[in-house]
Amino acid sequence: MEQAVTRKKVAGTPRLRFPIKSPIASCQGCLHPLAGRILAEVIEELDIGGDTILVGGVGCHATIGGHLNLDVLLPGAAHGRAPDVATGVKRILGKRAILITIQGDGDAMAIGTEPLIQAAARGEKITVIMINNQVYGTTGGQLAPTTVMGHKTTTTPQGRKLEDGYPVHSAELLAKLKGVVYSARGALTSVRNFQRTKKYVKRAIQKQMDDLGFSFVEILGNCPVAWRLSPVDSIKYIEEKLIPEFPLGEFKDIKEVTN
Amino acid sequence: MVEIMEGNHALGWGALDAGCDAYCSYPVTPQNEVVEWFAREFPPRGKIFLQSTSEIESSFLCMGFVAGGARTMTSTASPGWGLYPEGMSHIVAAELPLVVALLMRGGPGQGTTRHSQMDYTSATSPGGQGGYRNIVLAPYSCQECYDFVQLAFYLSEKYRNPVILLAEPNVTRVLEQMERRPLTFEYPPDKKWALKGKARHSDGKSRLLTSGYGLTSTEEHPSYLSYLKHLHDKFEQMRASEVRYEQYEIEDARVVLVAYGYTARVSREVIKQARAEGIKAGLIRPLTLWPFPGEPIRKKAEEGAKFLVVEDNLGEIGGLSDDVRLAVAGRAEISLVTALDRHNPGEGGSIYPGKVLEKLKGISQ
Amino acid sequence: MEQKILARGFEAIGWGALAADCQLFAGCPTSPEDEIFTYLAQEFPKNGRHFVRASSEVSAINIAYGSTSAGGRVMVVVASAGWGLIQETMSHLVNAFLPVVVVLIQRGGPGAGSLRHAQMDYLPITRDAGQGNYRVISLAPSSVQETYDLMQLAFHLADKWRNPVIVATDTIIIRMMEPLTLKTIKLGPPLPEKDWIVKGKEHQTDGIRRFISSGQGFIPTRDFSTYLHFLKGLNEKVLRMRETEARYESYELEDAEIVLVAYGYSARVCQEALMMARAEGIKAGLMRPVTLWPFPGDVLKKKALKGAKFLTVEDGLEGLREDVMLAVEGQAEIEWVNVLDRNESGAGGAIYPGKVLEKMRKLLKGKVKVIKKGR
Amino acid sequence: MIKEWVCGKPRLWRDRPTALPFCPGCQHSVGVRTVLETIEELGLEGKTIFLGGGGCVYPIPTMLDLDGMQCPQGRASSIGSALKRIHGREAIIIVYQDDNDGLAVGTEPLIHAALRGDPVTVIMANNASYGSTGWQMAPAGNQIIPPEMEKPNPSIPINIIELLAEFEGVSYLARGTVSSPEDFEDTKRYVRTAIQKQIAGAGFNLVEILLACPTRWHLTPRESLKWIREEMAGKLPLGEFKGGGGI
Repeated sequence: MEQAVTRKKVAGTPRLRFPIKSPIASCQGCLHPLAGRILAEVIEELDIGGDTILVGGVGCHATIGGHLNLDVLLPGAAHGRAPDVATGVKRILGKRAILITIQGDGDAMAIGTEPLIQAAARGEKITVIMINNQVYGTTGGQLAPTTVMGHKTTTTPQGRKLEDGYPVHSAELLAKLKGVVYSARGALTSVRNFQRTKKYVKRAIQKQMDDLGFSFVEILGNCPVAWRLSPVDSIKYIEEKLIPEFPLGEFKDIKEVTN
Repeated sequence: MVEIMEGNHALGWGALDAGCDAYCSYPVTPQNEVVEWFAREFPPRGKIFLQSTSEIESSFLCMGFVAGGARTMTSTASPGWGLYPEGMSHIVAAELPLVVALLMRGGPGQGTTRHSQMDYTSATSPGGQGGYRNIVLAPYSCQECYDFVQLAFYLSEKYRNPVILLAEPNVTRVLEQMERRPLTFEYPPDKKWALKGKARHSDGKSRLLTSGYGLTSTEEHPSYLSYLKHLHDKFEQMRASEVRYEQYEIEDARVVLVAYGYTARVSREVIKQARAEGIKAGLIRPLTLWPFPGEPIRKKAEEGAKFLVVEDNLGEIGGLSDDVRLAVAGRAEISLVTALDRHNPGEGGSIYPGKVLEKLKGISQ
Repeated sequence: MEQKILARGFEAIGWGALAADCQLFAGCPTSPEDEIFTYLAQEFPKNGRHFVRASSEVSAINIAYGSTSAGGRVMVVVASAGWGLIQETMSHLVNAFLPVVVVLIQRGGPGAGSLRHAQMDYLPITRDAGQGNYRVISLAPSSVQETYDLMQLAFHLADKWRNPVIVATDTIIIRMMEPLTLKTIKLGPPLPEKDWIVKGKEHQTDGIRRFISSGQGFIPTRDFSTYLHFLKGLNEKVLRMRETEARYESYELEDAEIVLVAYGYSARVCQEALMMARAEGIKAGLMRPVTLWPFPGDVLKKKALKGAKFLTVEDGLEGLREDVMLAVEGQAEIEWVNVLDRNESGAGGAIYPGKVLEKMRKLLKGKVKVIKKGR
Repeated sequence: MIKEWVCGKPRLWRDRPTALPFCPGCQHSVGVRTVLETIEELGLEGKTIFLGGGGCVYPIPTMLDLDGMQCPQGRASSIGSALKRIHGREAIIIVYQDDNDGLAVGTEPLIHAALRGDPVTVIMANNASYGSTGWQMAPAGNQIIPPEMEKPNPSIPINIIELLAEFEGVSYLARGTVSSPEDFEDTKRYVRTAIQKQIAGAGFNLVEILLACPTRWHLTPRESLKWIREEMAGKLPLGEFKGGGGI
């Protein structure tokens, strides 16, 4: 079933961790480093650390790139422009380079709508990983395009209402573009979900290694500080409120492209 | 009634008292508190608050608000300011009034998250296409944030041209005393040019707004050159009548400090200490960075005073020092205190009175 | 073997980029640059280079940011009506010490302006238009051959200083057809190998990963550990650029009593006006800045001390005049010819030699309102 | 709700000294006609604000006797959203953009106006002219592929109706052509339904009109119409996709 050859399962601290003196710069209970762990494990299992180039966005997710022992563009130019920058790098270095962008929900679906959708429409052979934690974390918890209705943020004090618009379902939206060959959504709320999300990320990167087209993985994360919830409650919040609104699973998985 | 308030919130109360109808911007450190104030205070009062999806969209959504005749404000910080020039150029071209609050952060690029004064040039000689001008006001206290916002709304509607409020986060984050007393200006009567729908205009004739006068001719501007002449005269009139500045202990000053924002507060402290030690120093503080108050500087230069420009940026490259050099026109010696003289190398470093006093003593020998 | 062809300005941009081994072009067709777009779309793929049709100027400059981080020589072409969109990333390129060549085709402004020629973007080109303090070398060709040469110089200077470089032309220069000799010009010693680019950790010679960041100073990198360390590095680089990279052309400046200052197409107009003035016995000369920044002000200071008067000729509202005033430092009178002196009021009007000559006569007789004070 | 049927030259075209600024065979004027006739029939000309995009549609607002604005390239949807928030129900906002305007430069404004559900009517005049929205194939015959497209990685046409279909904020989506009298009537019906949904404040509505662009397609006007029906409508199916069947 698994076409990618899995060389070896990794456990413990991923080897790719870069010896940085400062501790991981995320808040207590944040799931972003967990997404970083998924990426590190997948890269080690596929053994592509030497060819991978990571393009980070601007926001809490930027800390992930700093700790992986890879060639990194961090922040990848301006806020939200990571897919454009990844396009530029991929066109120069060609097929052998593996381009992965790490972005947040505001970074990818608000200011980065145009680069993301146009790169997907052009069928650029890059992998975009978007961590959806409902809010703009670094700037204090403002409304993001993916905030569910009724969620209180600092720019929707009474909860998101009709005039603030509706949340965007990124994985389903990108699945509709013809340049996209893989689009999935995972969560980090349990070991089972962790394994499923890791499988999605591995398949997305495998699509890029097979030079098929654009691949996208959305990961539901949390933000205990901005949600004003304890870490445990924030995970419960994801399971009760977010997963019903953003169903997990694969929305597009094209095996071969005939153009 | 005296209150204790943050400068960021004073910007909001000032906009409210000036009759602002709509606010739209994108969160970027260090102006998030301004966005959050409007998100709390505007919707309950039936006014429009909209968080846009990027700074480009902020500028064009504001262009829409203003085209409909609403009194509109937006705010941003340095990284977002890089995306504003296109929108600003179109808003100037269509002759629409808008107030932009710009909180400066260490640059260039992603820069730091703390204060700086590195956007002087991109505000006073704007980066958008066409070589236009905007009036730039520089508050340096909570009270001035409150007053200058109202002045900005008036000036923007008087000249139908955007006005920029340039401030630093370490000025607007400070809790200070201020008094909420609304200022009254006589705004131009009505916005005949606004788009409402043909039937809702008094004369029933349809209106056309455009930002491409080289491609279109209207009754107001039949040809491209008549339009450019009109823009040129407007900028000249702003230069002639909107210069505002403040002087402190300037009459007998042998060394004149020129500064705005937080470095102006530092300079006032330095002048007190210098005068205590017998050095006659004074301060010229431009309240409008454009049009630049060149007149008082030229007068002091002709009296043989020396100049010390205190600005938290790379002074030798440009900024306030260039404008002072233009005003002095070679008649006096100018020395600089710049960001390289900060008290600590981290992002939180600032220019302290000690360093400025040291430079001042060096000059006045 | 030097090939001599008849070429238009925009073809010279393409040939210049190929001569400088440019590997990627990213752009979005906004007139008047759509001819360049169509021309490059045919030429670049033929030579195995990348041609990316971006959806907007913002995407184009950010694709260029990525390509130059991977070591490719990169070019972006924008017209005035998209110039405002690229300023944030220009500032990011400066922070990350990344070389990109930006070709700006000036057209009437502000906003959508007009589709025809103009020189209204002098201040946005020569000052830091984006956020933060920085400067960018900007070159201004005034002929098809010079466009070809300056494109190669632009790529060389960009790689030499690891900073963006702007080539500022206008619609007249790119649409003129003139003879062009195709030869790659010698540009000084070979540049050091780019060891800072990202290639994938395995492909780095020393096996250490590369970390390119446009938040240097805030995020510690290999080159700069703190914010002040970064500011000192940037400040020193800009000052060194200012001392060493100023270039200009002078025409009959030695005995000139009136010095014309102009670039681009209005410099061609001034050359014509120069001949007419000399015929009438007016001692006039022309200083044409090839680099708009750093501005070659020293030569003007020398002329000012000898009592010369100055006439700036620019098809814009204001801009070049400010740099001449900064250079001259109040030692001389400055008069100007600007867009309001065009020959006809439509968008197609231009500055004609007759108007320049008329202003020269008035300047000589001193009947002109002249600025000596601040701006 | 129809006040009076109209025919002949729409009253809202201003009479201009010069000819229309469109190429021979261009259908932008026909696309605008569907809008103008609907506005006249519904008697809305006093409340309508017409926002023209950039590119070929830039001069249209100057030719109409309506309150209008020549918006910068791609940003008409943002300006329309803002105007609708100020004037609310008292104004009808109509955004007329071409495909490069709406789907390339204006990707972000269009998608987020739809996400916010701003009740404006966007007319997407898609004439596949800029090749930006993915038309790597020029029409049949020995036409070269439009040079702008780099062969190894051609864009694939963006089907905006498919993208916006599932947004809750979107109340009406339809696509039509004006390449024959019947198609013209269908498209006019779609435009009328879209405007009626805007009056009811139901949400964001978009009508995509496939138009001919003979100049850039290197075809005669008649061949262009045939190409639209065969080639273009094949990849972009016509009809009402969301909120159809009147109010």
